[in-house]
Amino acid sequence: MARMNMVQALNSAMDVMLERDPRVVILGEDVGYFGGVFRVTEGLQRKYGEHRVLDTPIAEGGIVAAAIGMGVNGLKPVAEIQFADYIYPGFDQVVSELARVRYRSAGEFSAPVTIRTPCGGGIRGGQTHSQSPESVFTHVCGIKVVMPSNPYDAKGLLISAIEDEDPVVFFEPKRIYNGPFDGDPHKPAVPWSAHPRGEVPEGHYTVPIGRAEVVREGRQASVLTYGTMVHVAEAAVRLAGVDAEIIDVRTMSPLDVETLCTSVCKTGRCVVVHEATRFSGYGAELVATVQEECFWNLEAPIQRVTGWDTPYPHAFEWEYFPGPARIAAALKQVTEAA
Amino acid sequence: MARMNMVQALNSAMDVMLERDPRVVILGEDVGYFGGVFRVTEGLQRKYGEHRVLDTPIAEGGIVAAAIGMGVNGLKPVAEIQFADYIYPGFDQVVSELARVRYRSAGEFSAPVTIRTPCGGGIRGGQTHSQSPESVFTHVCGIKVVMPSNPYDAKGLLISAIEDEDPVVFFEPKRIYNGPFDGDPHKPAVPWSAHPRGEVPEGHYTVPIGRAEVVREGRQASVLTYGTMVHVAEAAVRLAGVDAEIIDVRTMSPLDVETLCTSVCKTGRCVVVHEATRFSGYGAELVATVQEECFWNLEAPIQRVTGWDTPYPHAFEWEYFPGPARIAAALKQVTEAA
Amino acid sequence: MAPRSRLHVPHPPARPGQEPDFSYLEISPAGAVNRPDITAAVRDIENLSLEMVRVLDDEHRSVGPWNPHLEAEELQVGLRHMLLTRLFDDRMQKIQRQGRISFYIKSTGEEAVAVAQGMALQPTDMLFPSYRQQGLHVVRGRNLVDLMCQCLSNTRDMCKGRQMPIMYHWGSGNIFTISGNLATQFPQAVGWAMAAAIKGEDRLAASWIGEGASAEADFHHAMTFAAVYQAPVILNLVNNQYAISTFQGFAGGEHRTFAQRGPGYGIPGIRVDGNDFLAVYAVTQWAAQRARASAGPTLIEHVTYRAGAHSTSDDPSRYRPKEEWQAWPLGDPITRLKQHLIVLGEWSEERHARLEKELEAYVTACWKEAESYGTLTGGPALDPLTMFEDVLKQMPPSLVHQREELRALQASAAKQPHSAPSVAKKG
Amino acid sequence: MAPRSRLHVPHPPARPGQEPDFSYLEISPAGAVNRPDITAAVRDIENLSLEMVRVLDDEHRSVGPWNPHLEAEELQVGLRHMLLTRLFDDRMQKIQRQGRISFYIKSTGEEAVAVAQGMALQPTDMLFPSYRQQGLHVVRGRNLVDLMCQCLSNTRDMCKGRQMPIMYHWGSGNIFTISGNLATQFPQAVGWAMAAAIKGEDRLAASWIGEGASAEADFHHAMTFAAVYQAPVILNLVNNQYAISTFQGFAGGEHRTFAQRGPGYGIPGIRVDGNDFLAVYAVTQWAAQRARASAGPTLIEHVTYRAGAHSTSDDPSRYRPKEEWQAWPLGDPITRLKQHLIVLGEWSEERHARLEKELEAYVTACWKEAESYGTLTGGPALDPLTMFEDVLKQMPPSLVHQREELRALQASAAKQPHSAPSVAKKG
Ligand SMILES: Cc1ncc(C[n+]2csc(CCOP(=O)(O)OP(=O)(O)O)c2C)c(N)n1
Ligand SMILES: Cc1ncc(C[n+]2csc(CCOP(=O)(O)OP(=O)(O)O)c2C)c(N)n1
Ligand SMILES: [Mg+2]
Ligand SMILES: [Mg+2]
Repeated sequence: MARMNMVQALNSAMDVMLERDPRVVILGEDVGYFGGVFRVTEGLQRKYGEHRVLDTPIAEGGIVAAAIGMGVNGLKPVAEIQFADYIYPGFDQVVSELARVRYRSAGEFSAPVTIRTPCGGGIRGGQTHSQSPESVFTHVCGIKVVMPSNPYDAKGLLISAIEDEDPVVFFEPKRIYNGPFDGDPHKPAVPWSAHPRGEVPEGHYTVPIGRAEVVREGRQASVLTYGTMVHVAEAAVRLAGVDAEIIDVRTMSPLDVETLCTSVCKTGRCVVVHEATRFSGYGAELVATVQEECFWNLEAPIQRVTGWDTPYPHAFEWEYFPGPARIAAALKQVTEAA
Repeated sequence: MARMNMVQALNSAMDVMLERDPRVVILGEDVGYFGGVFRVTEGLQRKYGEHRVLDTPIAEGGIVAAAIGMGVNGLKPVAEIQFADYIYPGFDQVVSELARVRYRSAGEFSAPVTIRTPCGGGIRGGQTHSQSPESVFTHVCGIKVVMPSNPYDAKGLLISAIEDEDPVVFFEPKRIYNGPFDGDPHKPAVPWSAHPRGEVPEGHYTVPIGRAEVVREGRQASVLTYGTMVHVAEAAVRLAGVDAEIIDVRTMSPLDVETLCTSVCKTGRCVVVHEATRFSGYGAELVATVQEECFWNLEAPIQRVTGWDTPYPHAFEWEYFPGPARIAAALKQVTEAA
Repeated sequence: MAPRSRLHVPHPPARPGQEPDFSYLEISPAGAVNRPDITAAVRDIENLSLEMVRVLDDEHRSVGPWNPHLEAEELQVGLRHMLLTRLFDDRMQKIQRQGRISFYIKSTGEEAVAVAQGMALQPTDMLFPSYRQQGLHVVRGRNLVDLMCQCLSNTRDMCKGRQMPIMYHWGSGNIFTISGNLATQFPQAVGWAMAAAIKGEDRLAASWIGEGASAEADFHHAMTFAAVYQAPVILNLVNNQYAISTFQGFAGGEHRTFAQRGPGYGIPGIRVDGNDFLAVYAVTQWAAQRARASAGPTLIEHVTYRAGAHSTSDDPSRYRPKEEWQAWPLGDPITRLKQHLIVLGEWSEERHARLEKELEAYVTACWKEAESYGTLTGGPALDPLTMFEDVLKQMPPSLVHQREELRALQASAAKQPHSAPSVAKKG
Repeated sequence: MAPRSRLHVPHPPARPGQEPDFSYLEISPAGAVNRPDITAAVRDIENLSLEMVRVLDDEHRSVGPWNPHLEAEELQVGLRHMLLTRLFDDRMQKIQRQGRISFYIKSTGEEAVAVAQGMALQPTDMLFPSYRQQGLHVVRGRNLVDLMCQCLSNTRDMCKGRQMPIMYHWGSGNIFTISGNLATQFPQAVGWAMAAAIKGEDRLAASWIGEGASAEADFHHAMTFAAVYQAPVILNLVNNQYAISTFQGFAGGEHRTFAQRGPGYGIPGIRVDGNDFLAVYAVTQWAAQRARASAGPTLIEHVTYRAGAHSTSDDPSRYRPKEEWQAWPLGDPITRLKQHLIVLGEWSEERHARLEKELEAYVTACWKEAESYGTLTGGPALDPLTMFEDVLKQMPPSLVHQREELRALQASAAKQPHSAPSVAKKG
């Protein structure tokens, strides 16, 4: 066991996989010699050579397409998109190709590509360095969508993603690369070393894709969330003084309906939290699924606490961010509802 | 008044606007001399010249980008994307640019572009000529998303879209270009001339963006739907023998919450229907909104009837299509729930 | 707003009712273009992208440095493949007109591209075609029945009913699955080739794109990645003069050849007479040698003509003179190879007629067999429940659930409609 | 898997600790390149895209056919704009280091591109810059306070707090809003120019893209559309040798100049010494004449060097020798213009020092004023409720609702945090 922050844990996952599996290659903008703008691939090119860890041209569509071709040719490419906001130029290759190769060839071809990309705000990145576009990817059948909330899961899930025979879009909430974040930017930064999930095995292990985790047990309400917001939800639960169960969804698609709905059916009250804009956000799917499965147990309307339906503004990121106060208010609302 | 099918109505909308407003230009693949692969722009280049109706290179990203530049320079471009399935190569220009120009420049620049694109299945188009990707566009703030279900609305809404000072993504359900479709492919085709909404004024009129319409009043349940599925829902209501209210959402974003929720609060039961895949489809947003607004009136879980979470298969499109039988079953389920 | 406009709008040489006019086409005499060493620097061989490599001259003899000196038997095989491709196309189009398949795309007039190239490559080379290189399957010995079953979406359909007709693939034949989205295969082929280079394999990748589709982003990505990593890939741009209704000027071909895009990226570009079987073969061989020698990628522009409609959804008489195909200065690739063989004394009109008959009969037999595995409207049918497979390798619970929902629905429904009579336009 | 690989991976000429090496750079002598007529055909002027247009020689004299023969006063204005741009950049970088703005991007070493081009164009021409052409604002007389307020996201921020620093725009100054997504402005500029041509206006559009960003799809779309419609647009590719950490070889510059992309599309390409104010001015003038004469678009590759870090989030000492900037063979654009003016007898070290002081003081005064309108951490602040405006022209009900929710929240919260101490990496 070692203490790792999320950057190190992700780096370790790729290190382990490059070592174990000669088919694994890393590619992306600045990921090679430089080690990535967030340093997630640091040292990997030096260790494995520039034919296993490739710097690429600045062309997200080209990166995804090249990764698909490599995957079809037996490699296991791990492509980095420098910011999730910049995945859109590669959208067609993800949606029409990566997600479809297996289906349209009835299983004869497939491309086991992992796309890693940092998402989320809270780093003064403004509207084009802060987005959380997971929702649109979850609408695309044929890919899996994952977002970890801590170093242990990050490494275990990334190894699972690389080993997966299907494509995985792997979102990394960059606000918590260095430490958990409870939603208050004025508090001193907390490192992962102070968090139990900052304990990370150095070698190979996996955290399964497709399984949510109950990170806090509770009886009065269920909070369904993922990524950075898991930690914010924890703060909100303390703030609200509500005995809420917090579920880290971890895999947005395919969704672990059972874990989520078992909780909500138990508590009868539910708050869904994410950083992305609200309208047609992933929270809508969570609400729709939960109300269908748990309708007869629900004692209050499910509340969504999300980013507002505006771009992520540079100056007002903390007014934009769905912080503890908003979540706590929603928790009170659902628990106090008759 | 004239009788028009949807192709003619859309053509008439552009004709009216090209005539009235010299800023209006049409651009897209094959839209000029040829008049479009679905003939929606037929005759317009001949009438208005090849500088108002432009054939373009095959590059959806370039089409959207050029339209943005034209919009910024005072024109009102109406861009056709030949199939909604092919809008993804232009996704970055829609999401990061078209939807953001006004916001990021604090209103100093804007691009009033209309993007028309045929969507939906039922024409043996297979997985890449059948998609309904409206959901992902509704998650993008800064654009409006519209889908008409009949010639009258098609013309009125398209004129509104062109006149709108904001960008509009305008989906045209191609299965009903020539006539309403009740979900049974074995019945003889019905032309629009037999339908009241096939009566279309020849001149200028508008149907407002942002307003849903109650197309059938009813007391036992509410069906929320749009596009082709409005007609299928009508057949399903007859099939189920349920006195359901059918609401044609028409504008997916911004959503007319009031019309929808007034209905559901009245009936207490709700079925949401669309052709797109279910997971994180637009139906999720409808369910999430409705359960929030109408929770205390709901007497059964809201049901979603949608395309399955697979690509649209060529051979099985009618097993894929959410036809009257499936909708009727859902209607029964919600009305029979205790 | 001023009515005056200075926007340039490309005009095709002729519209319906006008005389065909191919004077815009620059054609080099057969044998005129030099054949440089495969290691030549891009800047020294730019002429290849402006002139036109041609081997067959007006007397149907093979001349010049690009003559691949193929054996007569090989030429006969090529002729056979091209003819079979054409007859197959003709039959399938007829079948579509009868409403027995939903859609079809012919390659008529362009058969030399796929056939000569397929023959010039190794069977282990990986092919990423567009929808108009069915000749590749023919060259690699695909049973036509397989292709027909795909078009029929029947019980033997390699795509299990999921794709529109002509969207073939062939794993063991090293032919990639075709997408409906134009151009996407081009950079994928480059990625495949990069992987081959990473693994140190001797296989190369080849891909095909239409001149119309070359305006898509994917073309640029393919060229950039191929240039940066010097990937062992042959990038073929098939300039058949038309996209759907728009002529090649709308793809940017008015002021410069498409082959010239190559040197723009530092990649050799070769412009070839796409209807000259020998020339296509020769340039492909040259490009393949380059790729195998780690000398980098090659862009080949095949100058050809789309003799038929874009697809069965299209009617070209709306936008171009009917007589264009007859006026096309580079002729018909099948006729030209046939005449060459006759000049060589290795073929005759009689043998040709006999071959045609034989192949016709073969196509008929194949169709009979294919139909026996089911059609859109009758015979054995695929199980619709298979539509939930292969979305992911392992079916997720939600899909299991949806499959059961459909199963129950089908069980309860006395009769569920299985097919639609209407077939509308597809691009 | 074989460990051997034949994948080519571009290598920069030098890494940290190694000697800078710019031997890869092909440089023409000043005055050596011909200046063709603006109506010349692409194929006749291809040399422009391979050689390098230079006017200032080693003795700081202006020579050759591209000499724009500018008045001394104009050169002095150019010098002043470049110097002001540099001092502004230096100050803002310092301010960022102090944590008073969240991010900054300098244009150090590349000032001639924006300044000479801005001066060579008409004020009514529409500019679509990337994030490294702040010099355009300077040329067009933008009050620096406006730019600073944008960087501060304060009460006078033209972006109303919505954008990261340096994402300026200027409606009345005809400078378009900058996007965080690379390259998107390039085809938008072409669309703008098409509209100008449709309207029959005499305005042209100019856009700028980095050599790194030229790998994006947007570059291809811009080139294709510009070529097809012969749009009145100047497409500038600023090759400052680096993207973030990757040198220009990773964008496809190893085997061919970027200017050569132009002829590949049938668009004239010109390679210019980007640090030669006079050369940049001259080629821009030429391209602008072309555009205004409906002679079509021009691609200009500016060969320059990014003297500073990519941005304040970057540390270039990790990937390139610290001494590269000193070794850069094309020198410093400011020094070169200064020396030229001195050689002309129109400038002196003393006047230069005086100007520098004056501008420093001006920047200081601007900053003082800007700060008075609020900073990230103090002073007057924008109302956060404005964040709901301008998403659409008219606020939809859902946003009205959300705004009220936030208003209520703010009313109830005694104190709501307003800013974060942490500033992480941005691309
Ligand atoms: C991304 C995308 N855009 C548009 C289409 C519709 N479409 C199908 S084929 C075609 C024309 C392609 O022309 P070209 O590339 O020249 O190929 P050819 O048909 O001549 O072989 C178009 C516009 C598509 N399939 N995919
Ligand atoms: C679509 C997109 N991908 C990636 C990035 C991250 N990024 C910002 S600047 C940059 C390098 C750009 O280099 P270049 O185009 O050469 O411009 P320069 O900074 O040298 O002026 C990268 C990769 C981005 N902003 N947008
Ligand atoms: Mg073509
Ligand atoms: Mg650069």
